[in-house]
Amino acid sequence: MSEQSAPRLLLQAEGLKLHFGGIIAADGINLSLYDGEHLAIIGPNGAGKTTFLNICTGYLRPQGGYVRFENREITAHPPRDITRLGIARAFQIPQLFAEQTVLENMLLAASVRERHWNPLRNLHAIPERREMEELLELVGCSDVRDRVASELPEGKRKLADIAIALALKPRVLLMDEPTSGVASADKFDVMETLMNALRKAKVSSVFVEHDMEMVSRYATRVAVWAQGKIQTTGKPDVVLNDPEVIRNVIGG
Amino acid sequence: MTLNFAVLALLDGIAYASLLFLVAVGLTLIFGVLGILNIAHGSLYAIGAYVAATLGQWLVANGYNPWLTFPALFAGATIVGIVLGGLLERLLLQRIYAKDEILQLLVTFAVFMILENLQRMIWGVQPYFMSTPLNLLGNVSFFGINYTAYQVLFLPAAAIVVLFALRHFLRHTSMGAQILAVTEDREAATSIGINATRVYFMTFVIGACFAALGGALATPTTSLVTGMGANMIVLSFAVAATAGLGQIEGAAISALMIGIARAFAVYLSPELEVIMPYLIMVLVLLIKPNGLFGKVTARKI
Amino acid sequence: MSKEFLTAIPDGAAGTTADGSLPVRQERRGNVLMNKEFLAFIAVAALLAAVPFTFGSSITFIAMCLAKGLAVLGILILLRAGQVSFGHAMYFAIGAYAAAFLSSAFRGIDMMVLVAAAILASGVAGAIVGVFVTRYRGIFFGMINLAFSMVFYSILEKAFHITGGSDGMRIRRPTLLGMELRRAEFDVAIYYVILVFALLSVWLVWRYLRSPMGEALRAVKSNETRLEYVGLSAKSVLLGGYIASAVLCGLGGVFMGMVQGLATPEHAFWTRSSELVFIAVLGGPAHVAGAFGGTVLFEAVRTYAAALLDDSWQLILGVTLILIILWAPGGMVELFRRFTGRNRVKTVTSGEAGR
Amino acid sequence: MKFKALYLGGVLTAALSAATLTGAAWAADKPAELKIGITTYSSGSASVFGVPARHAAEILAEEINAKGGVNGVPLKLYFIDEGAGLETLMTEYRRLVEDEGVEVTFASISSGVCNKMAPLAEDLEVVNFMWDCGTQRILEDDKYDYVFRTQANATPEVLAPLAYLLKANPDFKTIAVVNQDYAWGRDSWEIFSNALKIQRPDVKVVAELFPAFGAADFSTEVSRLQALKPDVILSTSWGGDLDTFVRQAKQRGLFETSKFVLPLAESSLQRLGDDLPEGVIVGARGDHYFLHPEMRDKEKFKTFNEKFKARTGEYPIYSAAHMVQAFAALEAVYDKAIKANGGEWPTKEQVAEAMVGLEFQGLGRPLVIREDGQAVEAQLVGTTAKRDGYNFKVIDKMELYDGKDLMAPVGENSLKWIAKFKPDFLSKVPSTSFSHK
Repeated sequence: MSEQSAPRLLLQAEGLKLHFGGIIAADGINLSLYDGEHLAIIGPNGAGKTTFLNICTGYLRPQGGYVRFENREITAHPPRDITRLGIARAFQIPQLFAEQTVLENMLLAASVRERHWNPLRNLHAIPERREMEELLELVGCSDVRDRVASELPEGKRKLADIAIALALKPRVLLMDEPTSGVASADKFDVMETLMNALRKAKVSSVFVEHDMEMVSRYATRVAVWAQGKIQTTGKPDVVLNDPEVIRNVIGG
Repeated sequence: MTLNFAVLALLDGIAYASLLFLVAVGLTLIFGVLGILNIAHGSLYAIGAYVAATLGQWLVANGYNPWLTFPALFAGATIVGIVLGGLLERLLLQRIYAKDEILQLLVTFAVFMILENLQRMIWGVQPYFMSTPLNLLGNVSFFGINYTAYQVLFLPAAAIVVLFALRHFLRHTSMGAQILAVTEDREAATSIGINATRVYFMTFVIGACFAALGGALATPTTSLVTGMGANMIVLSFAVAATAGLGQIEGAAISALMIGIARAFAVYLSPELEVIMPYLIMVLVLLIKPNGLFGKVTARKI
Repeated sequence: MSKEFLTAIPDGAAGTTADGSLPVRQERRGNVLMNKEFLAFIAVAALLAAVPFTFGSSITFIAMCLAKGLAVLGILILLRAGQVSFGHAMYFAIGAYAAAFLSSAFRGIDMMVLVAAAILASGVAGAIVGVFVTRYRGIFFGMINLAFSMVFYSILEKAFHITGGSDGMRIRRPTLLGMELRRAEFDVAIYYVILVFALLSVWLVWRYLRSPMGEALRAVKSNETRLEYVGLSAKSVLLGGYIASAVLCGLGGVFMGMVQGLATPEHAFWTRSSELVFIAVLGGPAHVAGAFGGTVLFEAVRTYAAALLDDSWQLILGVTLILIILWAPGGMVELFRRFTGRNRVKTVTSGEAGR
Repeated sequence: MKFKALYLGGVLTAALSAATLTGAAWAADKPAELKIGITTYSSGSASVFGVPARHAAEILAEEINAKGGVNGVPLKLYFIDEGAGLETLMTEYRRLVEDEGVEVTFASISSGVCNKMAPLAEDLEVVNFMWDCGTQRILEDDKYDYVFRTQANATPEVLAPLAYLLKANPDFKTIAVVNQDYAWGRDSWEIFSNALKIQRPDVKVVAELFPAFGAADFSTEVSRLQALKPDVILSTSWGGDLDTFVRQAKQRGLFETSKFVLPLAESSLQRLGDDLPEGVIVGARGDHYFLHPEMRDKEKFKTFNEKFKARTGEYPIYSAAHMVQAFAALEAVYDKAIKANGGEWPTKEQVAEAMVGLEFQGLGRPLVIREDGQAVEAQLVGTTAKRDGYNFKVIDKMELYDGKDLMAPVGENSLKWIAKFKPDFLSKVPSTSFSHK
């Protein structure tokens, strides 16, 4: 059990390097995520934010450095293995099972989590169904529960994508611009609900975000990305008031 | 002896590879541009052969100069390519470009079945011969072994001419440049105003002409029977897939590989002859899923 | 990917809305229809079971349709994952040859042993080949399967002293549960055996396709990235489906082989593989009934087209398939639904949407 | 539901015996017509061989029906295409027997097909004449009640050309074979090579090539044969395959370096025309030749040849002659069985019974069916020659062998029988010589 004073180290990246041709996507990234943190990643487009998430989840293999999760080396492990260890991901462009209903998307995730592989049991008959319905309720997707995923409006797709990640009961949730695509009037409501859900489920998170208001409200720490490097990290109120950060990232 | 024998196998292989290339290059060109793997290509090959044979036989039977059978081979192929290929593209393929690739494949399979059937209705089920061009050119000798000049000189020459003409066409003409542009990036090409409809049509007709030409040029070396299209299409799949779908020069190299491997098998272990093309295809695809010269594309998330 | 093609609905029950608004899938409402489908299933089973007493002369034809339908059912599983194999006739041939080898080595071997051997052989072959081919998708999946099957075909054709070469091998009439049967008895017996296996397979596939593993197959088609990111390997999902489809083809092959008394390399030729896919799309990949409906139509045209126009079955079937693909990509299943007014699954995205 | 389905199946399976009992009865009443099912190649490269046989069958059926049929019962012919593939063929065959009520079948040309059809005919209990296929295995390996062969088998059909070769052309040291890759190609080579090994242990086999049945290109095979320069090249191929092979070999001068032995080439003479050179040893799988030295003046022979020529524009080839033999056997056996049955129409068992010991004659010397169902047939082998009046090669220097000298006795396996040959056995086999007239 982790002590209140010294939170447990969950995710640790050290010396991550990755170049695509001439583009530097990661150039010595060091970053740690502790239990209970909600870390926001900010920075201009092309700074390598998404690349960082891709490396952490094994989608890309770094040319140097390593990633650890709960003191376990996971560098370039297949995404499915990393997911099973407890790192879930939500995407900038929602990744849904387009042919199936939102509920079925959830049930499939739950089946994987619980390893329900009996080929004779109906997907809808798994015991986690109730739980998944509640989760959809929580993220505000109950109304589209039985709609085919490909038919959803963008905002709902985004939420469904996050719900799928949550369905996996992760320790850490990586989110790439979680509220982009959600109507701006709803953004804060959605994020509020989402963060409450994360807190309730004791899930730590990393989220890439462009909205500084959002960052200052929900992040416990901020990391500023620039050209494949972390420019600075710290508490939101400190970092967001750093003149250099304002000039490079926020002011723009 | 071993060297001689290797040279002999090589000659046989090259003769065979020339025909394979002619058919496969059309297939791979069409795939490169239209993204359709055209199973009916095999039927175009067979019909090209039948039309060329019919024309040739008619010329000979009516007492025309037998050398006219040479232009008849090319004329037959061109007619089949333009008429049948053009009709197919205009009437059918145009309707399916937006469809899933599986459905496209099946449509071409359906066309294949239809054409196989029509072929039997038109030319019957008994074998056809027309070896006049082969007889006219006579034999040439290597190491005391007679080869028909048609097979070891004319066919490879035809294949080489086709290869270079095609390269020239693609690199140095406006239509060719448009075709290449569409092959590289369909969306970008159409966005800069290239008329994709026209490009598709031209490409398909050219590809169909090559298939028919392969059949026409094969005519003098073989007897035409039903089912020849089915055998040829799967062989040219093997050539095209081994090279990497859409690779034109690659198709020439893999046709040579397969042709020569097959010829060596006849000398060393005849039982392996039939298996060679597919064995090569399996091995290459297992190691390089996109073929020897194919490009790998990664998905961005 | 055309939306109407391969669309949803393992439960023909899937969402239907009275007002034609956005499709909503409700498995609760589905239960009612499920029962209807279940009743239809029982009715068809009963009708088929009565055939030897009513249309006795057609049992061999129906038995062959059912055998081939089993193989098409296998193709259907792969279609669910958006994949088409142009080499599955290989497993069909493996089933038939397994029976041929055993029946020539052990005279009077039992039918159930042959069936078990075919399941085993095609399953093992499917697992071995599947490990390699499930890395591939789309055209490449089709091609690599084609390549494997053509290697196998060439071996069958060339290894005369082992496989009988192009002449194929005879499959001697097996006993059934120890009973020696005469020809006429055997015809009826194998009809019922095939029928039982076909019904059982339909039921199993039906269940499998709605189970998490089967639903994951559809996810392979719609979003492999997400599948990875829920912790599941698309490759292993597909491998599961691949082995199941290989076994179904093997079953189809052993039954066809026993009915015909023959295993021939032709069984493995690429046109046969294409025919299986052809039938699956003709019948409609959205429903297990499509597999058998398609087979019956295909075989009926092949057998009886000559009555209409001599040697014209390929022509007729080719045209039919093109018409179906152009105007009813859901195959006979979709046509059936249209005419019975049932289950308009897609109301919004009609026609083709992008891939 | 699984159990329901099983239960359902179980119940219905139990009712199986009731359903089967209905199918077993037949009557020996005189039928309205005698239905004959004939398999032959009407498509593919082998059709050049199969179609003349079909014409022969039609001529014969017309002839028989013109005189009132077989004991007053007219014939009705059903043709099945062997080129359509075994599956289609077997399905159609079963349909003809089970649904159309075909009483006698002639199946088939291909040995590969015969291997499957013989057991099927036996199983369906339908009288079947293997009217053309050669493989000796069927009747040697199994005992059949309903399956007979109305011509010789592979053993005399390849031993006769070998005997001829040994006598006419004994100075050879190397041999290569190019046979079609199926039962006949393989079995005929096995017999030939086994016999050769004993008769001429010094001869070396330098290549064994088995291109696919129906292959349309032999270029690579021809190259290899040229490189090897064998003294003798044997090919038991036939039909379009043989035509193509000969044409391609001729074009590249292979006939100039090797002696060809083509035991089935009588059937290709007319089609090949000038493409087949002189001096090639050819056979006819029996004593079949439109200028058969012993038969050419017989009335029946002449009439058939004329009718055939009038209908097809060609002289009959041996596939047509084999068809004539099958029809001769058909007429003879019904005559015999009806006599044995006191003038009543015979049951199929009675027909089958009457086959043993049956004597009949087609276009060649008379034949007799042995007790294993196998006919004994004379063999004609000769050498091609160019003669005035024919725009194709005719057969000269003919030797006519009596069938029984070259055939394994009843109950004996051919290969075992051959293994017992004395080294000079074949060169001492008696034969009658004829020249082209």
